[in-house]
Amino acid sequence: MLTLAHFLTLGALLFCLSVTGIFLNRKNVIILLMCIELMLLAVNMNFVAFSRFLGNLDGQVFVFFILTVAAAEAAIGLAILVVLFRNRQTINVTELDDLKG
Amino acid sequence: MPIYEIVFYAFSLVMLGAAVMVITVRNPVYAALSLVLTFFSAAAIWILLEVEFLAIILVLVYVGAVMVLFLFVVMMLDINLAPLKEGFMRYLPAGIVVAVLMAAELLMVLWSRASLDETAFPIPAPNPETYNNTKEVGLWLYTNYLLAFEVAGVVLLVAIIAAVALTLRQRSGGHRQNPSLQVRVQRDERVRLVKMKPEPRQGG
Amino acid sequence: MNSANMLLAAPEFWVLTMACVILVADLFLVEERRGIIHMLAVITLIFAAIITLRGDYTSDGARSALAFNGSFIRDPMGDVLKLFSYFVLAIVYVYSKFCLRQFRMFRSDFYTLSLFALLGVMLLISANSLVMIYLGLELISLSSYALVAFDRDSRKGSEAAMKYFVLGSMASGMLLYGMSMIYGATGSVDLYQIAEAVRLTGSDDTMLIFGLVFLVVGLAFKLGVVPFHMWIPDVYQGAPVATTLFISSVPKMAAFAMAIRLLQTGLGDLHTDWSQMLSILAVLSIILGNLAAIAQTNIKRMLAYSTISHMGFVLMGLLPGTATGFGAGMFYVIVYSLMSAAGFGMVILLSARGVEAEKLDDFKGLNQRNSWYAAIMAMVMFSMAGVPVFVGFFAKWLVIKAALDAGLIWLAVIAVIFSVVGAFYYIRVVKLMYFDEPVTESPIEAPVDFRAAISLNGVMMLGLGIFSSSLIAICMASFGA
Amino acid sequence: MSLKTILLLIPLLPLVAAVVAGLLRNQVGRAGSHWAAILGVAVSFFLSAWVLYLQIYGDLGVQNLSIYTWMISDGIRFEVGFLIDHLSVLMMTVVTFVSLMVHIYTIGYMADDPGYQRFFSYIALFTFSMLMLVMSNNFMQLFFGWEAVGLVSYLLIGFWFKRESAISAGLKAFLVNRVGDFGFLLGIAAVLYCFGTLDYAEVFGLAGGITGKTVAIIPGLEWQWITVICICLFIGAMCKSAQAPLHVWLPDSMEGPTPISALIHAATMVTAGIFMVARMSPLFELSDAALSFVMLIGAVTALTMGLVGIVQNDIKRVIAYSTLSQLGYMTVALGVSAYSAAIFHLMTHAFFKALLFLCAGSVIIALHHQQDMRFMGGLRKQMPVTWITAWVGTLALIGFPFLSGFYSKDIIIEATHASTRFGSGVAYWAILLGVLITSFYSFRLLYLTFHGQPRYQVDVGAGDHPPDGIVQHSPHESPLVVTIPLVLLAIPSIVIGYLTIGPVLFGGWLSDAIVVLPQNDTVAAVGEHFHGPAAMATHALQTAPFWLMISGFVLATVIYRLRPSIADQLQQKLPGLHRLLENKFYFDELYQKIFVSKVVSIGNGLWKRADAGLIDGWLVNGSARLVGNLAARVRVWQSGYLFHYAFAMIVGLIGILAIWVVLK
Amino acid sequence: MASNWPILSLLIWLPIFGGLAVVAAGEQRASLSRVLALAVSALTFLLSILLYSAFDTSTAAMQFTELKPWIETFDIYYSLGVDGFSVPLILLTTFFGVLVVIASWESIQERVHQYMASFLIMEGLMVGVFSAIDAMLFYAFFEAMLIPMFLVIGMWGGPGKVYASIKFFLYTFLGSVFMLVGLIYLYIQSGSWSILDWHQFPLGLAVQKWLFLGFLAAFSVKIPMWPVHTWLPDAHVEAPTGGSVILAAIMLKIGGYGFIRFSLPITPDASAALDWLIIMLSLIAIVYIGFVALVQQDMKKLIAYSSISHMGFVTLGMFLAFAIFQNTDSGRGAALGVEGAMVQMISHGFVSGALFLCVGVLYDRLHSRMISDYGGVANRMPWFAALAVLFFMANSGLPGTSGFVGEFMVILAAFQANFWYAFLAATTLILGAAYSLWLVKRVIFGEVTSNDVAMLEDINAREALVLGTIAVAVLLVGLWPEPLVNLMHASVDQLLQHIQQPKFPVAGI
Repeated sequence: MLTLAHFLTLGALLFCLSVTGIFLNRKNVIILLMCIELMLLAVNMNFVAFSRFLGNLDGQVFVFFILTVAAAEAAIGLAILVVLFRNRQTINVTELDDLKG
Repeated sequence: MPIYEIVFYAFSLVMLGAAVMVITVRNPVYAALSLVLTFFSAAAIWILLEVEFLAIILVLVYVGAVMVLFLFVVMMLDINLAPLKEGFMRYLPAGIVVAVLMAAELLMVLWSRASLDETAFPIPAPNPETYNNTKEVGLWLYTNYLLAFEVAGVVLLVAIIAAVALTLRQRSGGHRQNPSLQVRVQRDERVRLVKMKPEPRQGG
Repeated sequence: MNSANMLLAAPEFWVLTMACVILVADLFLVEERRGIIHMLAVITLIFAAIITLRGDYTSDGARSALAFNGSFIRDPMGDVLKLFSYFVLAIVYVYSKFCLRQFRMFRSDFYTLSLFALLGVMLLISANSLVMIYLGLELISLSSYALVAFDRDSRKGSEAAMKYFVLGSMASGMLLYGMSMIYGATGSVDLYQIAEAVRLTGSDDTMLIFGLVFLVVGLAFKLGVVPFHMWIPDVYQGAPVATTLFISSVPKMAAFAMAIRLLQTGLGDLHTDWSQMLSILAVLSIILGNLAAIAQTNIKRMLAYSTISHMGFVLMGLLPGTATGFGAGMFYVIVYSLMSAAGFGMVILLSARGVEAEKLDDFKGLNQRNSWYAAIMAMVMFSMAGVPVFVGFFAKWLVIKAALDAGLIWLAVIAVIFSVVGAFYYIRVVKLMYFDEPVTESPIEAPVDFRAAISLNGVMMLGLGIFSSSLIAICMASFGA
Repeated sequence: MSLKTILLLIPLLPLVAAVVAGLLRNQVGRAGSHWAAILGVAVSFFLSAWVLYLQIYGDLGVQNLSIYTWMISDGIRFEVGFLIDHLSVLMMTVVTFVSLMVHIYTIGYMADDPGYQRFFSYIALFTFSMLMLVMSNNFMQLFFGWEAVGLVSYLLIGFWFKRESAISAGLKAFLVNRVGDFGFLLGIAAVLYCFGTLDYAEVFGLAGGITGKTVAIIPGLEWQWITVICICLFIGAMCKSAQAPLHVWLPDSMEGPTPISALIHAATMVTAGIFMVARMSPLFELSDAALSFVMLIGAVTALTMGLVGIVQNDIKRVIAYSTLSQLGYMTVALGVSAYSAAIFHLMTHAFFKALLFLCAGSVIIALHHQQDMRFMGGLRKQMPVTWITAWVGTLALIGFPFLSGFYSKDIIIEATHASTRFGSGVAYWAILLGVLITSFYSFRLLYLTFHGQPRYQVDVGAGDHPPDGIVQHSPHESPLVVTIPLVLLAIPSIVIGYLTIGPVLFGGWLSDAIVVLPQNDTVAAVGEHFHGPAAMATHALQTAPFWLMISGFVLATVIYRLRPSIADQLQQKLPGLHRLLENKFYFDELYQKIFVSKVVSIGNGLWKRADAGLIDGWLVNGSARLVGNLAARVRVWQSGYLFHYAFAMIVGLIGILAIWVVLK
Repeated sequence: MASNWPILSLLIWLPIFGGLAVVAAGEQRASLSRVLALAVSALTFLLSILLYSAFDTSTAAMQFTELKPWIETFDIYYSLGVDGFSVPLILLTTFFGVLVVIASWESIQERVHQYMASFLIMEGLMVGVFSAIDAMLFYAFFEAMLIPMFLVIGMWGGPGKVYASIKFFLYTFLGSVFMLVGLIYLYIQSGSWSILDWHQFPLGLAVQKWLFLGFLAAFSVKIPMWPVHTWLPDAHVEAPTGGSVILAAIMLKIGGYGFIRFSLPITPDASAALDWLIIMLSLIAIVYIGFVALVQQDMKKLIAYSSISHMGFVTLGMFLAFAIFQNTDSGRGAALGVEGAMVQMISHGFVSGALFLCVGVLYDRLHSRMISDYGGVANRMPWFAALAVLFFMANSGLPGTSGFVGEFMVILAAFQANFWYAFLAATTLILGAAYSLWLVKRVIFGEVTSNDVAMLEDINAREALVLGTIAVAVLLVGLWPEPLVNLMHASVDQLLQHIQQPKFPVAGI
């Protein structure tokens, strides 16, 4: 039997993986952006599961908006990435440390 | 029906495995491709949940658009891959600890309490044949969520503006015509008469 | 839904329309005529204010009105916050114009993006469902990311934007995770229905608490309280000063509104839980923000840390969960926006010929260069430090009272002790201006609108302090206190 | 003029004179200021004498007048007012008379001092203060006068403020007096505590009521309240009247100009303590313990200070130690309840001691401010008037029969002998021995100064500040303004004892002010054998004091007149004793070691260690440093690395989750 | 007629707006600034005399009250009024307001307009402190006063001005924020900000103790008490003459005033329970600080320390009342102590103000405050020397000067409580004289020690006017304190009546 918990667990694990990815990845900003997409996927998984188990479409609509925003986010994120690369010739996370203290 | 479970577990494993790949592989191209796999698996699981519209959208938007964008940028930036993965192993233990801790906490909540059991959330019956997920979602979008829908459009607009504002630039070395300037040009701006002594002959 | 309901969102539509108009108008303007964009933006704000003021939804005695199937709400709190958002943004525009011109960055993108951000702010303030909160938030965030990287050739700007983007996305991911839990626990994304469901299920539902934790994290990030504050110093420092000016003022009001909507309207019954969480965050912010600010030599960074501590104080207002407490928080956040605008405005004023005056030492001997500007900055600093009779003091005492109302005497004591620690770095600025000799004698020049705005902004520190009665009354009345 | 006006004029005239001489010094000039001062004090003297006359011959009884209400607080009235009885009017007359003499004398003595007007202002102010002290009808005003005379004394000792030793002496005098005031003030506070008022009349009226009431100031040790009050008050008197061991300021006060040594540090101010105890006799009478204490202190002072006087070389210091010794006599008299004898001796002493000082001053002028007797000698020929008056003063001092000092001192010795109070035996022997010593040093002084060969040389070209033993001009007799006061003072020095002993001591003349319990009344016991002054003088030839005095004379004559080498031999034979005396029993050194240097090191310790080190360095700046260090540390957390920022957020998330979801 | 005027408001706002006018005069017109400042301060002083003459000494009720809503939402009123405690202090404030302007006439040459304005504004704020009967209003004035003082020390101060000014600001600020917490707590409990309401508001002992400690934190720093006194010497030393004068003469009094207005009547039982603490600290201040003052090398520092020691009498006098009520049946001495404390405050205002002016006179000429740089000043400056000696004598509590009155009253009162209190308090007779007169000896008397001193010129008419005026005041109060003491009888009686009643909400707590 596939209960709600199964799906939520899946979402939770995905969420943890994405968060860990952000923390672990110290070299490549692009991977960070991907981790963020993963995180949103985890959230979507939750919404979809809830929506289905509650028999309520709100969750699905929410996922729709999340997908939209995620796309927009990806666009802006990549734009920033491009700007960053132009200015610094690197996307190494450990080198992004001009601002500190 | 065990087939559902088998499918679920299979896709779940693929999805998680691919997610692990995303955060561990060296090459961002591989990572992007793994991400595609993750999304694809997720879409499959959503189909299991009878959320067809979103599953399709997920594939269309992510696999079709966002990931292409990612790959495009990865290729364009021409990043030197060699140093980018150094030191990964050093932080792995800490990362695992964090992941495990967090997962433990999340799962503890999800499994240990009775709030998620079948009485609270009974397993939904399959949708009837006549049920059209896409239509239902559409209906909701254009009625209850009208404002949100419009705002989502604005969000996309902002994304466009932002992307343009950030990346469109007049390169100092680039060649662009400015007709207005060209028309108004004066003689003195174009021709400069210089008087100079003949250069002395270099030795040799 | 009828048209009358739609009209409730008239200010939002107006701002959206004008943002688009400006977007298009810019295409037809040559470089020298860009001033028109500025004018248009300011006119937008003025009319937005008029429209907001004319919005009549309380005719039948109701304190609020819903539209768009309950996802949009007009209420006095929202209106007041919106009006102050317009006002602050108008001041920001005046400062920014001068700043952008000096840095040769006077492009219409700044205006369109910030107007879209304002739209986000307005939507967030008026949001009454999780979806709208999320969208409003993202609208602000996306515009802000772009604004931070607005100076395309700046190493620091792009670094800051990247950091802001990654952390901000992560935070919204967390917020969404929380929203999904709330949705799961209550079966709705509408705040009223959520409140209803919470009342029925009671407050010991683990899922709710679980969701609440994530919501609080998301909120904390937006407000910038410890330990979700790490983006603030880097972004404030890295962004162009015009952007810093913007993101330090207007979006804070939206974040406050978001906190009220989520925590009070939606999860009011979980008050004991969120109040405890917020008290921990508040005390951490107040301590860390004030401590770290002491070690700064860059004024933008210093003000960033000071923001962190101010947000801790704002949270204190939320703790008792009473109308007066919320009113206190609202008063604080409005006052903070004004102070922050004035503070960064002074940074802009001193920035000469394309060099940002972000070093504290740039303020040396300001009194001898121009005593009026020095007086303004001194008033801002004393106000931030919470010295009577400047308005910052009234903000502080209101939130301290709120903490005491909530029975948190320890928190109040820690707060006041660290406000003294904080006073140290504020008066250090005063010391630089008044006690030290100037490094440069170059005159300080600014256009007349700038001078008027900064003078008004500075005098407000004192004027709003002495005559704080009406603003306090307005804030309290917004919550029916 | 009403009586009140007269009484008001008595102190106010000198005050006005002081203001005129002081504040308008440039307007009135030198002559103007001395005329103002002399006129003020003279009128004041005549008015005092008039009041005295009224008291003796008129029907003017005890007058208790209030001048104005200084303050009312807590229901306690603090008044400024006068209590005029025989005691105060006697004091007023003596004070104004001696003061007048000194004023006149000053014209000559200070003739070429640049601070001429200032000096007159000060001494007129002193007269005012002293009058306020003696005329007071309450403790607070007494304290006012008490401190005011201290102030003027301070100013006058340091009159030559360029001289380091003078200002040091002034400071010392003031501070030591403050120690006494410290006790005095506590005594006043105790009076208020016990009686609830500071008015003499009311306090004395209530005095009997507190006998038997005790207080445990040190836990476990019960003291009589009355004893506490009296000892506290007497501590004040000890300082003002320079009783051992608080006498150290008086010898040093000789740094001041000689006229004020005569007026303040011999005749009037230093006797304020004696006057005060006599005034407080209704209180002191109730405490045998306090009186024994008083008596023993007096006895020690009388003996030891006399001994120190023997070895001094400075002419004024010899007289100063003699004053100390005589004050010891008065104190002993107080201690044996012979208050009237003390007052009587106070009066006679005022005349002859002022006389002696002024004589010394006259000598000092003649020798151009040479005060060391080793460089004097043989002055009797050049200065006959001074010489004769000095002899008169000396004879009066040593108690030669018929002279004033004889009567007063003899009565004290007799009264002490008659007393049965604890310690009176010791006191008796001490003051008896004191007679010998007094006689010895007095004649030593006379011989060294006026007799023998001059031990100075005249050198016209010596300049303004010649070395010791050399003077610019040969000495000559002082001008009339100096000698007239000498003569005028010599007269009472001779006759006043003879004339007044009857009424003052045995006629109950002072009984309106002084209370003596019958069982303590030693004066009355002595009075049983009193058959008139002449009989007393003749009877004296058979008593021990007389022969002691004679032997002192003989000793001095032998040593200083006939065989001067004995002095040196004695000095070599008894080096320890000599050094002890020469160093005045090491009191100064002791105080220097115990108090002065300790105080400075305590102050430095508290300041540098506690204040600057602990409080400021550790707590204040320390907490600032702590905050600074914390700030630097906190700052490091903001490492600039995105993953750290993310980590912070994750930790925050995990933390809150842990608290709320797991722990709850 | 005068009683119908909003005289207190005038006293507050006239100098403040005058100050703004002065600062508007601008840097270029220095002499205009001076004249304007003098006119404003003189007018204020005249007004305060009007206040004095119209004051009714027979009642303890607040007089000249004004009441206007300020922040109605939280029951905060612009509420003014004076009683016997505030009137003398207001007079002192306005009196020194004039003197400081005159004293700074020539010695300040830079940014005169800001200097004068700072003082005028400070004057208004200080009058506000003394006349506010709404706690929030009081607090606002209390804190706002820091700003001009901070600027004065920092802008016209000596070489260590930055450290001193920041220390001053933070120290006082830290103290007062604890009070703020207490005030807000009281408001939450009582629903009113009126100090008079709080006097009657019942409170449990534990709460009272916490509130008491909150008040103590604020006022002990301000007055200052040992061991939170260390800001004072630094502030005094570095401040310009006018700053030192105002600081010593008036600002310190605000601490004492605060004790009378807040600590004693609002938390009487806590005061009674903790009086040993205050008395102990006061006695430590008197003795300990006396020793410390003795070894100072810097004239201003010495005077600053002596101020701390003298303020010990103020706190001692106020809290003796409790010990007296416990130890005696009659309660005699309690009023003496409180009135003594008040008189001591006024007197110390005159004396320390005058002393700082004296140091200022020397500093203007030689630009040194070190004792060792002087010596034999009397040779060159006889009139100055006379006045200085008078003030130092007053500082050491000589009868006939105002310095005596307060000390005398407090020592008398202390004896009623306990012999040893009086004993320790009376040590000031010795220590006070020691440090004052030792200074006099080293600075004023003696031979002229250096060429600099030999060049000194005696005080000019302006300085003589300032110092002479204070000298008259010092002598007047010393010789006839009755008019001063009479002002406060009614208020003191009422206060003492009040603090004897426990104000617990339920009997037996």
